[in-house]
Amino acid sequence: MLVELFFFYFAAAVIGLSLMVITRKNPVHSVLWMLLLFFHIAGLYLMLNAEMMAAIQLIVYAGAILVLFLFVVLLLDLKKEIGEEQYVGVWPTGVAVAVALFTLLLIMTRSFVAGPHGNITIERVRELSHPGVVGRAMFTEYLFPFEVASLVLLVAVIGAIILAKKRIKE
Amino acid sequence: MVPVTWYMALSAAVFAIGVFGFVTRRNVIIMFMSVELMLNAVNINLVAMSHYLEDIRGQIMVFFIKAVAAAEAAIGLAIIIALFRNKPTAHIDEIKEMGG
Amino acid sequence: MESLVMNSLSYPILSVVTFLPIAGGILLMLMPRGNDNLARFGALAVTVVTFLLSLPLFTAFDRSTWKMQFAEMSPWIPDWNINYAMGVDGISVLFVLLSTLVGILCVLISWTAVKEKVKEFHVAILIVEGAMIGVFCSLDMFLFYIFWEAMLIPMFLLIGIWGGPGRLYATIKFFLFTLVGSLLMLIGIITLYLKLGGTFFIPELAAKAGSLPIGLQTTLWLAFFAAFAVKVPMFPVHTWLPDAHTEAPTAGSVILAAVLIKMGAYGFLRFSIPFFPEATKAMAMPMMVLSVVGIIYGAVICFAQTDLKRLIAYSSVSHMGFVTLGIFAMNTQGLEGGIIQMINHGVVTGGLFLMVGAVYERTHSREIAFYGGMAKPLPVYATMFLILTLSSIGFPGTNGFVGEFMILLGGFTKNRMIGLFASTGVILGAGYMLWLYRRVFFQDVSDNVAALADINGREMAAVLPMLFLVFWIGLNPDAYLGFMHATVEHLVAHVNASGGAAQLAQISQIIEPIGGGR
Amino acid sequence: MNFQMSDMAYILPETIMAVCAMLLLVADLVIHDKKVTAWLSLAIVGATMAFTMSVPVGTAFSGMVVSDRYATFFKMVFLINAALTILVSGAYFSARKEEHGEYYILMLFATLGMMMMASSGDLMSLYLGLELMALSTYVLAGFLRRDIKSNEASVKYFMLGAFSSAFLLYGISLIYGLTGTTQLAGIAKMLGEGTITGNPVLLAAIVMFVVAFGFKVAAAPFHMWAPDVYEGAPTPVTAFMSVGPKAAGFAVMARVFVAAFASELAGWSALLAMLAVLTMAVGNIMALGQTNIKRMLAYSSIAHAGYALIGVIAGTAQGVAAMMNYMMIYAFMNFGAFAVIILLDRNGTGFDGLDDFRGLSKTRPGIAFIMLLFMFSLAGIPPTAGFIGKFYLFTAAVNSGHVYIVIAAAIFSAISAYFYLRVVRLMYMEAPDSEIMCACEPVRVKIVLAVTAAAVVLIGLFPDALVSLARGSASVFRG
Amino acid sequence: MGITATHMLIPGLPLLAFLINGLFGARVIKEKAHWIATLAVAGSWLLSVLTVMDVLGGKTYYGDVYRFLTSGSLQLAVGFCIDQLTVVMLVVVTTVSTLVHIYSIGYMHGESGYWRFYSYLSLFTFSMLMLVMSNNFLQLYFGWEAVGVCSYLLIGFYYNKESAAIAGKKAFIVNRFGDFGFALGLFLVFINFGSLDYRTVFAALQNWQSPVLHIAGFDIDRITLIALLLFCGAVGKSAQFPLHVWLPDAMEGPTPVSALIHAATMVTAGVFLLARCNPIFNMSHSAMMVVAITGAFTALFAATIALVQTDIKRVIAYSTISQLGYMVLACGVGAYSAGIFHLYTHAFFKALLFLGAGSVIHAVHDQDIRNMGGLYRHMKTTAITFWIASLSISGFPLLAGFFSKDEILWLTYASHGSLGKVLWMVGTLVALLTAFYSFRLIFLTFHGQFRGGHEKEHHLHESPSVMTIPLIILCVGSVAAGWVGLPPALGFENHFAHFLMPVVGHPEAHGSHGEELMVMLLSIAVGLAGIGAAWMLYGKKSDIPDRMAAALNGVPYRWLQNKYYVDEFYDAVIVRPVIWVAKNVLLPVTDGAIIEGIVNGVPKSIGWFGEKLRSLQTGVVHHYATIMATGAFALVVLALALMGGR
Repeated sequence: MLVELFFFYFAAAVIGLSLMVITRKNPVHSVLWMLLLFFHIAGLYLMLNAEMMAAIQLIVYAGAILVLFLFVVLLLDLKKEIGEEQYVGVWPTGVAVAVALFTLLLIMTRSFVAGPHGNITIERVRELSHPGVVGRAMFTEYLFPFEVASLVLLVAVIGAIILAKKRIKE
Repeated sequence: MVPVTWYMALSAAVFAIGVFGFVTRRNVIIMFMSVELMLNAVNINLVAMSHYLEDIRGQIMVFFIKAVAAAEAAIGLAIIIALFRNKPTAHIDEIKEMGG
Repeated sequence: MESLVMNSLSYPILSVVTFLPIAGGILLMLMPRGNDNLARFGALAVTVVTFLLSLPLFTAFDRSTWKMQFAEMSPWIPDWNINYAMGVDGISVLFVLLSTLVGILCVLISWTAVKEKVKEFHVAILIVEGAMIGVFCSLDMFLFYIFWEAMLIPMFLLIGIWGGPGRLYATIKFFLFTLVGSLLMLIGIITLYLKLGGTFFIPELAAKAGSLPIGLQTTLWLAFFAAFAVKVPMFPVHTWLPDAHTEAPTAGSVILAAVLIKMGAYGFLRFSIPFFPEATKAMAMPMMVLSVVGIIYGAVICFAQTDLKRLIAYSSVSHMGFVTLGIFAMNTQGLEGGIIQMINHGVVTGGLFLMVGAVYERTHSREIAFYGGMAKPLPVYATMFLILTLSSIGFPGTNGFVGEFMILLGGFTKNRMIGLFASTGVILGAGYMLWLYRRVFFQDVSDNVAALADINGREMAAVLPMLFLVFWIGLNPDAYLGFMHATVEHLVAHVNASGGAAQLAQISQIIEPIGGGR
Repeated sequence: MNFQMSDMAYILPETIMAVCAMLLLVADLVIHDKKVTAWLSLAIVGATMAFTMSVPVGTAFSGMVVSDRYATFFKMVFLINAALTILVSGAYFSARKEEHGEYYILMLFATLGMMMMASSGDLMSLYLGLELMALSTYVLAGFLRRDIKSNEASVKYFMLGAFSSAFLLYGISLIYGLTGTTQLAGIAKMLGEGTITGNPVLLAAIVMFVVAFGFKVAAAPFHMWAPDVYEGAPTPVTAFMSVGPKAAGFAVMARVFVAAFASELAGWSALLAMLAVLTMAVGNIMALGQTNIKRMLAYSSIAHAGYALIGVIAGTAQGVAAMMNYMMIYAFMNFGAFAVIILLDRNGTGFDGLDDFRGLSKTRPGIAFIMLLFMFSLAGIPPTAGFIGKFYLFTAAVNSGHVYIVIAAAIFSAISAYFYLRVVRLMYMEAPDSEIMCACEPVRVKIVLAVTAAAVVLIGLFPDALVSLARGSASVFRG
Repeated sequence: MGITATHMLIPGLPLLAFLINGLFGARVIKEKAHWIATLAVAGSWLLSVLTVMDVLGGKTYYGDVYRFLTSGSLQLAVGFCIDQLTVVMLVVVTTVSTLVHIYSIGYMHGESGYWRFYSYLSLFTFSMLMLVMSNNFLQLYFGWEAVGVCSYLLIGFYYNKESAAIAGKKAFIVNRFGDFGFALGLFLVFINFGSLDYRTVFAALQNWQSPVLHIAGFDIDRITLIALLLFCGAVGKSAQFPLHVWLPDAMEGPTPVSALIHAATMVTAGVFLLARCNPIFNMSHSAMMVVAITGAFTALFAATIALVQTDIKRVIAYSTISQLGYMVLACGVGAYSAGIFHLYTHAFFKALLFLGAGSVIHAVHDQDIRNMGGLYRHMKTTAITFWIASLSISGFPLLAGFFSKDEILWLTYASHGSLGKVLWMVGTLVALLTAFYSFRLIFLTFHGQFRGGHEKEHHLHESPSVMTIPLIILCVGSVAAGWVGLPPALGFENHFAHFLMPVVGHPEAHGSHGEELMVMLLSIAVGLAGIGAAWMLYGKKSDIPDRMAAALNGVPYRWLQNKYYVDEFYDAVIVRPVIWVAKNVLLPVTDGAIIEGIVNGVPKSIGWFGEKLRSLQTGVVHHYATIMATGAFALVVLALALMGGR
C-alpha cells in the first residue's frame, strides 16, 4: 500500500512538474522546475531498484545538461521573448494531438503483455550491487555501443565547437 | 506492488506533455526541454520494464539515452547559439525563410 | 528456340541496323560544334549506310516461314532472365526497312530547314531511328520496352527544340500521353513476366500467355491497350497527335507519321493478339467500334481545320482507324491489310509531311488560307502532292487503295455494319483531301506563293522514294504482302486455336511466385 | 559474453574509419591547405571501402553487430556517397570561405554512423549509430554559420530530428517491454511465436518505428523538414543528406521491419503502403510548382523515398533487393543532379533558381546533356539507371501482390516526368538569360559528374552486375 | 482463248503515251504532245477494230495476265475479258477518243498545259479501256476510280478558275458516294462467292440460293442487296438521280473532255456495269425494278431541267443525263442489248453535239445561248452536223438515235406488267421533251439574229478543219451507226442484239409486231411534235417563251431553272451539317472541351492541389511537428483499425 502511495505521489509530482516546465514564460524558471522534476524521477528509479540510474539522473541530467541549458539561457538575451506570445497559433491543435496521443497510449497499455523474464533478479542485484550489475553488463555485452556512445560525444564536442565558436577574423 | 502498466501510463503522460510542449511553445529552449521530457518518459518506461522483466538491458539503454541526450544538448544549444547570432530571437516560428 | 531462324548473313544485320545509327549519333555528339555541314553529311552517310545494310532484309527474307528470322540471341541480364534477342518476322520486317528509309529522308528534308543546333538535331534523328528499329526487332519484352521508351527522349527534344511556336506544350503533351500509357503497359509486362515463369522472350510468352485465365488476360490486355492506343493514336486519346504533328519540325512529323505511330498498331499485332487471343476476341468488337469512330471522327474534324499539318494529323487519326479496324477484324485480309496500310500510311503521310515541310521552309506558314493556286508556280510539287493525295484517299493503283480495300473487305467480312460505317471514311477522306488540294493548289494564285521556287533536287530526292513506293505497293502489292502471308496465317491459326485455352488455364493454374527471376 | 579480439574483424572497416578520422582531426590542426584534408579523408573512405569489401560475415559483440552482405552493400552506398560528397565539397566551401577540416571529419563520422546502422543487430547499436549520423548531419547542415538559411536548416533538422528520435525511443521501450530484448534476432524469434501478434502495444511500437524511420527517409507525413533543410543546407551537404541518411534509414527499415517484425508483415506493410502512396503523391505533386532547383530536388527525393518504400512493403528478399538496387541507383543519379548544381554555382553566389537553367544547352552543352541524363533517370525513362531501379521495384511489388501500389507509382512517375522535363525544357528549349560565368571549374566536381553520369548510363544498359549483387546481398532475408 | 499481246496493247498504248507525256511533257515535248497521244489512241483504235473482227468471227478471249494481290482466299489479278460486250465498248471508246484527240489539236491549241491535257486524255483512255476490258470486279473498280480521277483532273483543267476547281472536286466526291455502294457490293460479292472474277462469280450464281437478310426492319434478298449496291456505283458514274448533280458542273472542263468523258464514254460506264453484271441483276426482280424506275425518272427529271437551261453545254449535259436514264431504263427492263445499243449510238451523236458546241464556243467565246443566234451563216459545217445530231437524238426516223431509242421504248412497253407501260409513257414523254429542248437549242444558237453584239459578230468564223473533220466523221456515225440494229418489226434482223446475246441474253417481248409499230410511230410523232413546238416557240420570232416564263415564274419555272434545288438540298443536308458538326461540335466540344478539357484539366487540378498542399509547408517547425504527431496518431489508429485484436 505504501509503495502505491509513494508511486502516486511521485507520479502526480512528475506530471505536475512536467506541466510546470513547459508552461513557464521564463526559460530559467523552466530549468529550475525541471531540476525538481529530475529529482522526482530519480525517486521513481529508486523505487524500481535502479540506484545507479537515479544517481546518473541527478549527476548527468541535473548536474550537466541542465547547467548547460542554464548557461545558454543566460547567454542569450531573451527579455524580448518573455514579453511576447508564448504559444504558436495552432496550440489548440497541439493540445488536441497531445491529448489524443495520450489517450491512445493509455488505452493501449491495458493490453500490455510483458515479455519473458531475464536473469537479473533482485537477489542478484543485491548480491552484486546495482552499479556492479550495470558495470558488468556495460563492459561485456554492451561494450560496442558504449564505444559508439563515446564517438557520439566526440561528435557533439566537435560540432558544438564548430558551430558556437566565435567568428574567425578574416 | 505497483503494476508496470502504471509506470507506462505515467510515461505516456509525460511523453504527451513533451509532445504538447514541443508543438506549442514558441521558445526554442523550452521546445528543447520538451524533447528532454519525452526522453525522460522513455527512460521511466525502460527502467520500469527492466525492473519487471528482471533484465538489465533497459537500464543500459537508459544510460545510452542519457549520453546521447547530453550530446544532443551540446549540439542543439550550439545550433541555437549560431542561429541567435544571425537572427537574435528564440521564437523559432519566426524563422521561416523557407517554405512552400 | 524452335521459333527462331538464326541470322546466317555475314553480319548481325539487326544489331547493326539498330545500333549503327545510335553509334553514329553518339559519335556525332562527341564531335565539336560549329561544323554544320559535317553533321549533315555525317548523318546522311550513317543513314544511307544503314539503309544499304538493311536491304538484305528485303532480299534474303524467307517468306515461307512465320518464324523469327535473322535472329540473334545472347544473355543480357541473366539475373532476370533477360536476353538480348533480336529477330524479325513478316509483321516487323517491313517496318525496319521503312525506318531505315525514313531516316535518310529526314536528313535530306532538314538539310537547309534546320539552322540551329544542327549537330544536336542530327544526333536526335539518328538515335530515334535506331530506337525505332530496335522496337521492331526486339524479341525480348524488356528490350522492347527499353527501345519503346528510349525513343521518347530524342523525340521529346526534336519537337521541343526545333518545333514551331507551340512546341513546348506539344512536346510535353506528347511525352506525358505516351508515358502514362507506357507505364501501364510496363505493369502489364511485369505481371506477364511473373505469371509465366519469369521470361521476357516474346515467342515464349506468345506460346504460354494464352493459358492465363480470361480475367487476367483481359486486364493485361487493357494494360497493353493503354500504351498502344495512345501511340496509334485511337480515339479518344488522339489529341496529342495534332499538336505534336503540327509543332514538330518536318523531320519530326515525318518520323511520327511514318514510323512512330505505327508502333501502337505493331504492338497490337505483336503482343495483344498473340498473347491474349481470348481477350482479344472479347475486345475485338469494342476495338472495331472505336476504330470506326476514329475513322469518321478524324475525317469529319478535318473539315474544320485551317492548318495544313493539323489537317494531315487528323487524317492520320482516321487512317490509323483503318489500320486498327483491319487488325481487329482478325481475318487474313484484315490483318494483312492493316499491316500493309501501316506501311502505306507511313509512306503517304510521311510523304505529305515531307512535302509540307519543303514548302513550309519557304513560306513559314501552315495556314491553308495562306496558300492558293500553287499548281501554277510549283507544277512539279503540285503533281507530287496530288499523287500522295490520291494515295491518301485510296485511289486504285496507289498503295492506299490496296490497304483500304483489304481492311474494308476484312472488316466487312467480320461485321457488315462495321464495314459499312468504316467505308464512309473513304468518302469523307476524299472530301477533305480534295478540299485541301483545291484550296492549296487550285484557284487564284495567292500572292504569298506566286514567287516561290518549285521543289528542288534535294527535296525531290527526299520525296521520290515515297512516290516510288506509292506505285510499287499500289501496283504490285504481292511483293509486300508476300512477306506477311506465313506470319499472318500463323497468327490467325494461333488465335483460332485458342478456344479451349481458358479452361485449360483454370486447371493448371500456373501462377507461381518468381523469386528474383531464377 | 566478454569481448574477444576476433570480434574486431567484423568491425574492422568502422574501426579504421573511426581511428583515422580521429587522427585526421588531430592532424588537421597542422594542415593549412584544407584540400589536403579533403584528399586524406577521401583516402580514408577509400581504405574503408577496401576493407568493407573483404569483411567477414558473422555477428559480433553479443549480437550488437551483424556483418553480412546486406550491410556491406549499404556500406558501399554510404561510402560512395561520402566519397562523392568529399569531392564536390572543397570548391563549394572554399568559395564561401568556410572550408574547415572539421567538415570532413564530421562527414566521416556521419558515414560511420550510417555504417553502424546498416550492420546493427540490436536496437541499441541502431540507436547509437543513428544518433552518430544524425548529430553529425545536424552540424553539417548548419555548416555555413553566417548563412541564416543554413542556420534555419540546421535548427529545423535538429529539432524535428530530436523529436522523431524520441518517438523511436518510445517504440524501442515498448518493444523491449513486450519481448524482453532489444536484439533484432531475439525480437524476431519472440514475435515469431505469435503470442502477441496484433497486440495494440506492438502495433503502437511499430508505428513509432515507422515515424522515426519515416522521418529519416523523408516519407510523408514525416517529410516536412526535408524541403526546408535541403534548401537551406550547403548544397554538398544537401546532396550528402539526400542520399546517405535516406539510404541508412532504408537499411535499418528493412532490417527492422522485414527481418525483426516479419511476423507482423501484414500490419506494417499496410501502413507503409499508405505512407508510400502519400509520399509519392506529396513529393511529386509538390515538386511541380517549385522554382528552386534544390527544393524541387528535395521533393523529388521525397518522392523517391516513396518508390523505394515499395520494395520494403513487398516484404520479401526480392523487394529488399529491389530497394537496395534502387538506393544505389538513386545515389548516383540524385548526387549527379546536385553535382551539376554545385558546378554551376556562380562563385558562391548561389545557383538555385530553376530559371538559372534557361538556355544551358547553349552556354554549357556538356553539362546540360549530363543534367538531361540525370533528369530522365530520375523520371525513370529507359535506358537510364532510374528505369532499372523502378522496374525492379515494380517487379518485386507485383510479385508480392501489391499491384495497386505499383499502379499508383506508375501514375506518379508520369507526373514526376513533368517537373523533370521542365528542367530539360528550360535547358534545351529556351534562350539563355545571360552567360553563365563559372570562374571555378573544379576538376573534382567534374570527376563526380563523369562518374555519376557513367554509372547512370552503364547501370541503365548493363544492370546485371548491380542487380545480382543486390539480390545476393538481400538473400539474408527470407522470403 | 487466252489474252494476247494485241489485247494488252489496246490499253497499253495510251498508257505509254501518258507516261511519255507525263514525264517529259513539261520540258521536252510541250506543244507536240498531241502527236504521241493521238498516235497511241489511233493505234488502240486500229487494234480494237482488229479485235472486233476477231470477235465477229465468233472468238472470245478471257484470261489473267498479272497476279496482283494475294491474301488468304482473296486472289486478285489483272486480266482481260474480250467478248461481244467488250468490243462494242472498245469501238465506242477508241473511236470517240481518237476523234476527240484530233479535235483537241485545234480546240486546245495554245492553251497552257497542252501536254498536260493530252497526258490526261491518254490516261483516261487507258483507264476506260481497262474498265471495259476487265475480267474481274476489282479491275473494273480500278478503271472506275481511275476514270473518275481523270475526270477530276480534266474538269479542273482550268484550275485557276474557282468554279472549275470546285466542280472537279464535286464530281469526284459525288462519285465517291456511288463508289461507296459499289465497293460494299464488291465486298458482298467476295464474301458470298469467294472471288471477284466474273466467270467464277457468274458461274457460282447458277445454283445459288440467296439468303434473306434483315436490314433495318426489311427483309431483303442478299442478291438484291448486292445488285443494288453495285447499282449505286452505276448511279454515281452514270449520273442518275440522285447523284446526277456532278455532271452539269463537270461542264467546267474543256469541251472535248465533255464530249469524250461526260457524254460518250465514262458516264456510260454505269450502263456497261449493269450490262456486264446482268447475271446478278437478272436474279433480282426488285433490283431490276429499282433500276428501271431510277432510269425513267432520271430521264424525265433531267429532260425537264434541260428545257430552261441557257448554257449551251449544260443543255447538252442534262440531255446526256436524260439519255443515260434511257439506257439505265433499258437495263432495268432487261433490255441490256438495247441499252448498250443506245449507248453506242448516243456516243456518236452526243459527242458530236458536244464537239459542235465546242466549235461554237470556240467561235463565240461564250456559252450562253441567249448571246448567240444566227451562227448558221458563219459556221455551216458545225451547224449542219449539229442539226443531224439533234435529229438523231430526237429520234428522227432512220438516224442512229431513232433505232436505239425505239428499241428501248418498245422493250419497255413490252416488258411484263403494268409498270412497263407506265415507264414507256414516261419514256415517250421524254422523247417529246428531248426533241423540244434539242431544237430549242438549235434555233436559239444557229438561227435568228446574232445577239452577242456586232463587235463579236465580226470575229465569228468556222473552226479549223482539224476540228470539223471529227465532226463530220461523227456525223456519219450519228446517221449510220444505228443501221446495225434494225428493228425486227420492220422485217429486219437485229444484228446488234444478236451479236450481244451471248453476253446479255435477250428479253422476251410481250407484244406483237403491230404494237411495236405503234410504239415506233408514236415516238416519231412526239419527236416531230417536239421539233415543231420548238420551232413554234423559238424558230419563229415569238414572245411566247418569255410570257410562259413570266406566267410560270412560280414554282415550276424557278424550280426548273434551279434544277429542282437538288444541289441546295445536298448542301443543306450533307455538306453543311458535316462542316458544321466539324466546326461547332467536334473541334470545340468533343476535342476541345471534353477530351482536351480532361487532358489539360487533370494536370491543372493536380497543380491546384499542389498549391493547396504547399500552403501546409509553412516553414514553421511547430506545424511540421504537429503534422508529424498527428501522423503518428493517425497511423496508430489506422493500425489498430486494420490489425487490432487479431
